[in-house]
Amino acid sequence: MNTFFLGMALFLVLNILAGLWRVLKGPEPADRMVAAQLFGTTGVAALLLLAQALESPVIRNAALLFALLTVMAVLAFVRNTSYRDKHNNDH
Amino acid sequence: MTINELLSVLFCLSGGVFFLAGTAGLIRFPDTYSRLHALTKADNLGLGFIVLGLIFVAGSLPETIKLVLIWPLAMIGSSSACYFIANHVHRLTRNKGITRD
Amino acid sequence: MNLAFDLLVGLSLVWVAWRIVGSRDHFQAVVLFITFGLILSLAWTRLQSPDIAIAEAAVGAGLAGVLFMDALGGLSSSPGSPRPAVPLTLLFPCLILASIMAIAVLFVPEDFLGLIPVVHGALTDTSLEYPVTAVLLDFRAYDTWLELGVLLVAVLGVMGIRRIGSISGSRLPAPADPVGRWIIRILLPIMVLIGGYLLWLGAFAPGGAFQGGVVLAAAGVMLWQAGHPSLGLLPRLWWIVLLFCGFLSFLILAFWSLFHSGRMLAHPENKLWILGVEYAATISIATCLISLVLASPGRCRVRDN
Amino acid sequence: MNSLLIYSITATSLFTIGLMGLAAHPNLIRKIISLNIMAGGVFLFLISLAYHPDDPGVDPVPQAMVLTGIVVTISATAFALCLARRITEITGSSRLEDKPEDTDS
Repeated sequence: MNTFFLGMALFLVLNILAGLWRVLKGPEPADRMVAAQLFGTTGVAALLLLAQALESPVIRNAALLFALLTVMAVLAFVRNTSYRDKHNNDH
Repeated sequence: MTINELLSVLFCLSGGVFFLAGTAGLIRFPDTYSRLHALTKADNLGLGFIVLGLIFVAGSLPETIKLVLIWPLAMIGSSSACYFIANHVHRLTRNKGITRD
Repeated sequence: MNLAFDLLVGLSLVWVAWRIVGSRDHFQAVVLFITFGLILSLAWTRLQSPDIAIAEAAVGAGLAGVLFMDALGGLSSSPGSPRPAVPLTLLFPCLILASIMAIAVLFVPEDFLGLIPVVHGALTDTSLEYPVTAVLLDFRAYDTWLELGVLLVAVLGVMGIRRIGSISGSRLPAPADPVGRWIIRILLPIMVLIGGYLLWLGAFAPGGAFQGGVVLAAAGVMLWQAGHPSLGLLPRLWWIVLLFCGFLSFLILAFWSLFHSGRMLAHPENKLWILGVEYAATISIATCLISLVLASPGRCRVRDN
Repeated sequence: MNSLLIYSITATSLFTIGLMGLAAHPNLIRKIISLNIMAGGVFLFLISLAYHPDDPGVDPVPQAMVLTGIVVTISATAFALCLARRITEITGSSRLEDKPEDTDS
């Protein structure tokens, strides 16, 4: 049973690796950011599966934190790029 | 294998299918707006199914509550991130003078 | 299956690191670095170090992302260099170094137990039940004390570079739109709750001052991102008190135990002492990290020629 | 071939890759990211030595060291980024070139 959960976690890591193609290819920064946010969700699921597979329930706290915090990078990204655009338009 | 474990395996596998669909969408969809669907729909459903599957084997009640809490939080996070990114892309294209419906 | 998972995580860590170093686009490198933190926290989980996975989750996903994104916005966005990112003359010495270190790893004895027996033997002397917290706050209290000192030095350095005396006048980001305010209103109480929960958990399970402090810091930074001054609201004196309280509480503990038992930072008899120091350290860690993030954006006040 | 070996070799590779990036990139942000990768390698090495899959569990001393290390790394990163901003403000460029340009202005 634990092997099954570990296998599912491995499958999710493979998903993240496949999604990295979009980060590399990207054309716009926004596309890369979408991929990063998607990895956040996938990582939460992988951490939950690992918590079950390795029988250490405290890992769920880490998953909870990832679910809460991945949006912070997006907030910073949106704020800074829009600031830079405004700055460029001024000059 | 008990019925709980069987249900858990079933739900986790269907969650995996949705994650696979999300990754395929991220890679194959043509533009940023459509790629956001992969983020907000497919992956959140996948996470929901995996949480549902893990509830059957979670054991104690506090752990179950924590598991159930994670899903709506992740949904709030990714849906608002989707809104921010879409808003940002829309503003950028408008500033460049490109109209896109 | 364990071995397959380890191999996959190890290989993807190396590959992502290689892409971070090799990519031309700075933004791409930052996004890859956030992903790197995610995979690294999977590795911490696999190595049964939940403390580090929690800290990495808060630092890697929250604070580091914000810091690097801010830096990308602030520094000039010059396109990457046209020449190959890594010159070949550098590749060979690095390959030699890597192989030397990899060979050295092979000579680590299989039954190397490290300090496990010592720590578990001494655990009965302290009032804490969880070994990592006991090491941090009791056995190696000097480390934690000086670590708080390092944080203070970093804050003082940033203040010195920015030529500002407090964070109350620091530049606010543009107020977030209604959606941003709404999610922050929902997420913030939960983050503060989790920070406190981790702090409370530290006495007997993975958690403690560092994890709690980092989560509280992330909460403060998120509040600031919504256009609220967060810690900048505090009067300067209170801000200084919060910055220094962790360091000072260790100092007081050191002198108190020096007068009572003749040794600095000896085992305190009372659990209340340790808890007080832990809480003060948490507040200081959170305040220092928030100040570091809040003070960095914008231009310097004084420009010298 | 066991987990200890996999993770320690990964850690040494990460350290070397980070070192290479630190030396190769003229841009300051990239140098700081490379330093962070090096720190990740060091942490991974310490924890892979602390990990014992059998009964004694995980060594708490390296775990405590890495925990403090993560917090120190993020504060050092914030400080370094602040320095990088200052350098950009003074020299007008966020790159450290081999041949220093004329910065008379």
